[in-house]
Amino acid sequence: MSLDTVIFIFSAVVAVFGATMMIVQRNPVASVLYLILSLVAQAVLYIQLGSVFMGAILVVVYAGAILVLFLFVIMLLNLRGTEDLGRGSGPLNQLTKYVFAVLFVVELVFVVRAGFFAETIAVSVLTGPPATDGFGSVENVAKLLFTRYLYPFELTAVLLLAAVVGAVAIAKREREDFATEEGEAAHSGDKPASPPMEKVEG
Amino acid sequence: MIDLTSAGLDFALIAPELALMIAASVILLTGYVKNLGKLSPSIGLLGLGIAMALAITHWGRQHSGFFGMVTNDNFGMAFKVIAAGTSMLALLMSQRWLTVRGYNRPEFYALLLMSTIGMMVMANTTDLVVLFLGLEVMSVPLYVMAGYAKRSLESNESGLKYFIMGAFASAFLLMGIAFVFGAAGTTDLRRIVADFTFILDRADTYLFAGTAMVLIGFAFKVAAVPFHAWVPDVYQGAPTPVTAFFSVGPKAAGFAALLRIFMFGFVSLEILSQVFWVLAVLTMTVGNVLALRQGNIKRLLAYSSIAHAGYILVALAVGGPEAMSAAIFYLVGYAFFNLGGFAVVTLIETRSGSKAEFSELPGLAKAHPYLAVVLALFMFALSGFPPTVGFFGKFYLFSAAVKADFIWLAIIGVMNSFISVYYYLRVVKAVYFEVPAREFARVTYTPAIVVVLFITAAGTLGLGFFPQQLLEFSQKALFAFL
Amino acid sequence: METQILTYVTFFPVIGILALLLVPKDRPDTVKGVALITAVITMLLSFFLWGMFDKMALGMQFEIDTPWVTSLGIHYHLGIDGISLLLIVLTTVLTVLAILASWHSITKDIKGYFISMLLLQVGMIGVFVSLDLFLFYVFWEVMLIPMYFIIGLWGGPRRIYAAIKFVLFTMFGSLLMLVGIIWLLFAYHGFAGEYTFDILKLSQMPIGFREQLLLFGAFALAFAIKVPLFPFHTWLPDAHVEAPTAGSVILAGVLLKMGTYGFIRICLPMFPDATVAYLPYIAVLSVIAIIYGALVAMVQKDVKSLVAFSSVSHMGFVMLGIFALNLQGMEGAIMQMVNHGVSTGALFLLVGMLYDRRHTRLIEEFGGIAKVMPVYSTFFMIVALSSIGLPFTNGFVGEFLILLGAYDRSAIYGVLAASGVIFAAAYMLWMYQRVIFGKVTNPANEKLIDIDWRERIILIPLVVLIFWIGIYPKPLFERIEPAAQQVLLKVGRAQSVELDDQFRVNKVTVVDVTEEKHPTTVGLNPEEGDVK
Amino acid sequence: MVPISAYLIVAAVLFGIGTVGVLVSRNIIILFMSVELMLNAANLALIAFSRALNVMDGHAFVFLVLTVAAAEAAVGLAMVLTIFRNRDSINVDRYNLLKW
Amino acid sequence: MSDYIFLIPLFPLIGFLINGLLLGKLSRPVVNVVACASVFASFVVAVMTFFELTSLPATARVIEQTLFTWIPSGNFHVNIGFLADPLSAVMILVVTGVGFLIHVYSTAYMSHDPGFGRYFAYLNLFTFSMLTLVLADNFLLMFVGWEGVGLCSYLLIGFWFEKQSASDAGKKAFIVNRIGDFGFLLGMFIIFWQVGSLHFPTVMAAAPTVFVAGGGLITAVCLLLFVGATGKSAQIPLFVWLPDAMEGPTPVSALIHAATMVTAGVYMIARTNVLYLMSSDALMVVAIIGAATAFMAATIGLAQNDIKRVLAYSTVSQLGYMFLACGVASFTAGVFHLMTHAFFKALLFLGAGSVIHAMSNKQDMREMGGLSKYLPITYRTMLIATLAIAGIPGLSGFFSKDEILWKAFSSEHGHPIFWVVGFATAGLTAFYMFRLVYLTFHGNERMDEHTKHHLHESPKAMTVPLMVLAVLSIVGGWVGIPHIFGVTNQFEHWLEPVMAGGGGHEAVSDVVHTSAGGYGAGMEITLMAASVVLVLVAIYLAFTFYRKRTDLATAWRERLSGLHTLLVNKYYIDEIYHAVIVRPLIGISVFLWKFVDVMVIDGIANGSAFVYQLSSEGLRKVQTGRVRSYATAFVVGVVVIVAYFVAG
Repeated sequence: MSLDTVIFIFSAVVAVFGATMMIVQRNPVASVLYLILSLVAQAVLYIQLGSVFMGAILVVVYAGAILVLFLFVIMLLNLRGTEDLGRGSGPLNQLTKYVFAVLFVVELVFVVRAGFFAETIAVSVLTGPPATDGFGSVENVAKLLFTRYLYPFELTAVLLLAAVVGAVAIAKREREDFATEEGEAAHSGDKPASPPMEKVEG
Repeated sequence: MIDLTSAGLDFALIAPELALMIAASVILLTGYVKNLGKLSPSIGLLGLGIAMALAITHWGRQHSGFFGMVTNDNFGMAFKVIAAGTSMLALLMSQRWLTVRGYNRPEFYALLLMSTIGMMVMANTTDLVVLFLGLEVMSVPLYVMAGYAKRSLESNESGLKYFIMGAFASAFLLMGIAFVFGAAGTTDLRRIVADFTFILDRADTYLFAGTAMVLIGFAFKVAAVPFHAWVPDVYQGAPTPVTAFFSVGPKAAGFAALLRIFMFGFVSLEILSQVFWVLAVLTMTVGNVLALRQGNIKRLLAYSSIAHAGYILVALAVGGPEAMSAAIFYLVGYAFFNLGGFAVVTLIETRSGSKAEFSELPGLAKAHPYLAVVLALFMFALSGFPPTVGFFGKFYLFSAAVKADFIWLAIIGVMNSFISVYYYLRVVKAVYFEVPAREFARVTYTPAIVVVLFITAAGTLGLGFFPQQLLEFSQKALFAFL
Repeated sequence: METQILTYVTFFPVIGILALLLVPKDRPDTVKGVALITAVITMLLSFFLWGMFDKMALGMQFEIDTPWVTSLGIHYHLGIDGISLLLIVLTTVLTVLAILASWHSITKDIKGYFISMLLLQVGMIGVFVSLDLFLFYVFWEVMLIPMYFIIGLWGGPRRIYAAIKFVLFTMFGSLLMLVGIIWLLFAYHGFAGEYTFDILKLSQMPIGFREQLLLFGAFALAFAIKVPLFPFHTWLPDAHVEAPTAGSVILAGVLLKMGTYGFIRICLPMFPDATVAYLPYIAVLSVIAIIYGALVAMVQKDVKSLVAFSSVSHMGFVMLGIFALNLQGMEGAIMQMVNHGVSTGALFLLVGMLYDRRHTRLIEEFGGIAKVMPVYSTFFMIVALSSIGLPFTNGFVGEFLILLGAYDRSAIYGVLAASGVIFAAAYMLWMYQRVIFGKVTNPANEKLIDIDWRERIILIPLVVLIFWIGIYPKPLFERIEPAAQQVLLKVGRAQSVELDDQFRVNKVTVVDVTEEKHPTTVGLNPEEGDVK
Repeated sequence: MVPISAYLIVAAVLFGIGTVGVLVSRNIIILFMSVELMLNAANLALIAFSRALNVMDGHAFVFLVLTVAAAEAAVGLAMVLTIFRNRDSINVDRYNLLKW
Repeated sequence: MSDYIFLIPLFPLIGFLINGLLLGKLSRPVVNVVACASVFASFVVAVMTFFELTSLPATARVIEQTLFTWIPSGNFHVNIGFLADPLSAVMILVVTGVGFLIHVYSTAYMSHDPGFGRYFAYLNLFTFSMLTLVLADNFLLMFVGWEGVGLCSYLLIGFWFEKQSASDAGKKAFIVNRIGDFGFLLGMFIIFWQVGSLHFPTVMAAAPTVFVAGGGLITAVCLLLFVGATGKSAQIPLFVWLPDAMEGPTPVSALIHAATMVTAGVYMIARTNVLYLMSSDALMVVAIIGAATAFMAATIGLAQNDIKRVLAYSTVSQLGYMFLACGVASFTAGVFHLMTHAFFKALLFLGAGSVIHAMSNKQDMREMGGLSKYLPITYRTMLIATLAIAGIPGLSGFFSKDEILWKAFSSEHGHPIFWVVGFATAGLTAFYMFRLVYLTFHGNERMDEHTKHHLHESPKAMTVPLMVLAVLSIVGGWVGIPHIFGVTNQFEHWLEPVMAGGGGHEAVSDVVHTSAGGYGAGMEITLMAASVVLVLVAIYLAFTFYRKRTDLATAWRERLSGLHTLLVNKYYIDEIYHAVIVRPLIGISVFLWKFVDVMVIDGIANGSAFVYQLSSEGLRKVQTGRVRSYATAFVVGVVVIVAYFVAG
């Protein structure tokens, strides 16, 4: 059992463990942290697969940025898992959910294993052909991104712009709204949850 | 034979998208400048108009660029035109509604344009990666637009639900693409088609699993049963003009992708026909049956849109150029009368305190005879009465089915449209036959909405009387289909 | 003029509709005037048609055939033969009378009412003139919408239920017909390599026996519901009882004929073998309808539903005549279509006049009307007699020929159907006695005013028709005979039948009509149409 | 030597867990994170495949997917913000004004 | 010059149109004149026709005239055409002659009725239809007249439509007639599809070749036609309408329900005698029905108290005689009796009418009596008629009836039993007729003072027709004095060309009619004598019961009370029909309507709709609004689809 294998098994276990813990937590903060854990473990797997750059990106961008955003929101809303979520859906309901989810996993695993056993498959039983030098290096990723994947890369710009605009449009407080004349009449104040607000709204 | 995978960065290929992007940016930049904000709808219209024009100019030409990531063909152009047209009408509808509700802010139009960009991107690519990104570019603004009326709990909820389900679905789509990639080593459909048999016997399980999940990803977008559950809630909660947009734009884009992938990419998987057969039947039936007892017009139209997706899925089950052009024909017709229907609902909803419930309809015929007539027209079109385009579309669709010996599918289809007659007539009944409990609060027309009503009505009737042009359009759209 | 006359006859009402749209709502008299003038002009056009019709010529006349949707071979193909001619004239005349009849009885939203009336007329005439299946179907469906509104907006208390029932029943049948039409389209493409909906061309195509059975079923269901044939008739009483007078007149007078017309124009010529195969079942159903309708009519409490059930009975006669598959039966059936239009139309008008005065149609409300409204009673008597088929009234000519033909097809049909004649007398006279005869018991009836000139003007043409057709039907027969012969000749194409010199179709065999008998048979097999 | 398919299996399992998370967690935040997890699982698969096929397109795709994930996260969280303001709850099941 | 026959029906039609269209606009005298004149005109034409026929050689006594084609449909081709031959000549003479008299009579009888215009319009219409019936040259046109007279009888019976019983009776008459017509129709169908024509001469000529004599088909034809006859001529089982028909004005009863319409059946059978002669079975049936009806009706007549009902049943009975005659293939005798009966029965009804007129519309004989001194003319004329119907030698009834009896006995289709029945019936007839006379005109006056005060002889317009008819009832029979009295039977001789041997086989006088079933003249004399004796006895009995010792009548009534009530209630036949036919029919109809229509068919339609609604409601519940359940549905879909893909 080579070091490779050990690392793999270890990080795989961690990844799965982190994921599992994430979904069973009541406190969102904790589950964010577990997710970060899982991501880091995945980053290790990336690196094992020779994708150093993406591994780094995963840690930096994902764990570092996106999940922090989650944390930020959680703090903003001051959620400590204190809210009583009430009874979940009934046992039978739960059961079906788990059953089908598990079934799905089994299917995926079956698919993978089927590929695993197929002789003619390109995805070789071993770690595949020896990695060409620079496989997964920054340069090559960059090359790809700015040649072949230029167009999608540009699209992500549009996507991000849309996301930013959208996020602002949604999350922004009402006060400094731009609104036309009739618009002003329509909304007064910004305590929206209150029923009278709904009336004006409706 | 032109090189379909040329590296040329020919921006003419993506001219419409660029036009829209520019328009969107202009809106965002000028939007909050004093007094320029009022212009943003017009700017948006302008951009859409230009985009449409550019798309039309590409009609008949066919080439590829950006390392094969972008491929222009009639099919793509057709859907670009549909997308642009749809969002034009949606834009015209939305202004009034937003103003009344106090949400008339420039970024809405920017988002509308950007989501249109997404549709256009989806329309003219053969690469799954671009397809995926296009889907996201389309969806993300849609999530926002659904939740745009942020003081309305329904709208919040609708946005959130749409977002959750959308993200969930796109995860599956992504997984699917991953598997396809794993099987084929590429994400370009043309490559996959090129050595399909090789791929098939090299990694069939991956390919099958991948295809399945890709299919699911888009089945979600076109709201095929059982991936439809979000539709009624989202449609009901979202601002009505946005709902109108939802019910046509993303559906069209989704179908564009489905046709592209499964009528071109994986066309040689004969298993598809069966799956689409089942999906089509399920979707039609569930949609219609659920619509029978709805008390809210938007919800009813939501279910009806599910049913219509079912009709179009018939084309996918049938396959072949006939069916595809039938699907395109139907989508165009559907765009007209469905948007028209929503336009009327929007108009009704601009009255204060309106939630577009059935109980608000009685008295409409008295108060606004012409509006009532138009609404009735759209309802008859939806239920497929001649001489509306709704009838001809169904006719063309089912004739394609019959031609390919899917007689039972056709029969189930017509039986479904028989069921649908009942609930569409319920609307007409409410408008004309039922006596209003109280005085019908009058609606105020705006030029924009009148234009929308006129265009949609004219399209619904005109194309019904003279479908020839549209037929040719939908057949030419498949010219050198890639 | 001559070349496009059918277009004019069919679409002239549209001009009226456009004119009506311009008339302001608050000018009811103008609205009525415009509507009436339109209808009258249309009627005159149809008379002109009658005049120009060449009764010697076989086949279609005044044909118009211009491509409409080329890529699917849909043509704007119009043309008429004697059968259509009669029905067109009947339609235009009845429309005029219907409009006159609604002069005072329609009070709310007059404009919309007359618009739907004219629209309805377009649909009806269109069905009778179109020789393109697609066109036929379009008109067939279009006509539903105005009728839906006429019943639903200006009808009686349960009008909404009736209207929706009417539309749904009709739709149900016609949708299967649509599938059949599409099937034919491709079958013909497979046979002749071109797409067409041309009824004449399609009826040249040999079709395999199993396909014929299925297609006949698809079409027959649509038509049978419209007729309405026995088990599908339940929409009729509701629709009639709830519809306004004019609506009932058009419904009974013309709409029901569209079903039988469909049988004659489409089912028989296109699916001869299936026709012969289905013959016994349809004949039995018709006989049931005849007797059933009469019996049920006998115990109705509402005059209108009584007349409605009587229509079921009469249309049963028509169906029986058609499926007697001989000249007498066919011509009798066509005559009876016209007769039923006239008599039943008149009956509904009469009932309507009573309703306008008393706002009830329950038989027990009346009695002794003859005392207060002698003229009315006389008209009623004449119409009732024509409806029970008294000789020298129109009813007799048709019924007699139908029974004659049916008897030739099978004595049993003849005997049973003829018994319907007795029941007809029973329910009609009993109703007449209870409504018209006796003493004026109900004080509400004491000071009813007899019918005025407008109402007489409505009724007199019908009475004239009743006696004209009853005593000198020759002109009609001359015009329908070639058409009827054509239809029977087409049926004669069937492998399973042979025609004698009198166009009597003698059944030879049904079972061994199979594919190999049709070398050129096109066979899409619907069974294989499932998942593939 | 760890076979590629092992990585794939891990990816599959993670994806499954993500699915379960979406299905069972009533906390909207956790639900989002489950979606993110699913995306990541897909990414892992992509990486594994591109390793196996020895083509780097997978990496580029993953890069793009990360931006997508970011965008979605932004929009989603914004929505959570709004709805929480209006409803004072993060329980997904409570968001059921719209039904039937 | 034979193209004027169409005038015969035309005149009454014109009269009808004038009176009908100008209803209420014409003054009473004008109406009367129009009505009577039109009938008289056609009477004149009828006479002319008659003489033209006589002018022709016996074999060629046929005048045909075709007006225009009525129904041309393929080889089915029917004309509006008329045919005058000796048979129809007799009929038109009777119809127009008696008809005219009754019109005249009516002018006075209806003089107080406000609806006189309608009345005469109907009456003319009837005359028109009846003439069409007898002059038609084909079955279909005959059927026109056939139904036409039915209609008129409906209208005239229900003339006083405000009387429930009247309109009921009218309806009953029409519907029962329809049942008969149903048979007639079917008969026509067979004839057409066998012969290919409905034209009388054609059919008669073709029949022997087309049909097998005695075959089932011809029998069917004859029987079906006979069903029509039973309806129209009130034979068992369809005679029930005639007594009720007495609700109509009395002249109507005289014209329609005694003299003319009811005899249409006899005429039709005589007209188609060729067919009947080809089927002895059919003849047998006709004879049996005829005899049975004759006897049964006579018995009922014994116990009736309404003067018109007695006459009605006597009419039924006499019609039975006629059918008996036809049934024994002696159509001549049938027609002969038809004619004589027309005279004396019309007379009887008119007399009864005059009595009722005088009695201020009372019809119950128990309230009459001793009227002879108030109504001398009526009395005498009615007495003559009574004698005639009773068959007192020398009067018309005697000859016709005894010819029938003799033929019933002697003809090769006949049988002594028929004779016995006829013989008994003759006795009964004499008895109840004299019962009528005694109760009405003799004995103490049982009417109340008020009525008595108004008693008066009817005006000339009524009495003159009575007298004319009286004369006819005496001499009417002399045209048919049998050979045994050494003269030619003029009547038989006249009808000979029409009868296919039926009357002809013993027409020529000098042929000794041993051919008549091998009986000699002696036999005929004997039977004749026997019947005369029987009649005299019957008259004596009536005299004793209702004149001398009325107590006896009551005594006998007591003794035979069971039988009496049975007769009074006409064997309960109406009740039976109602219970066995009418009631169940209504029941079935209601069942069909309420159950089959509403519950089954609509049940299925609405039921399926309901099922859809229900499933809609059910499925909606799945749409819980919880996004996680949507996700679950999603995953289910995923699992299934992926499995499907991967597996296959």
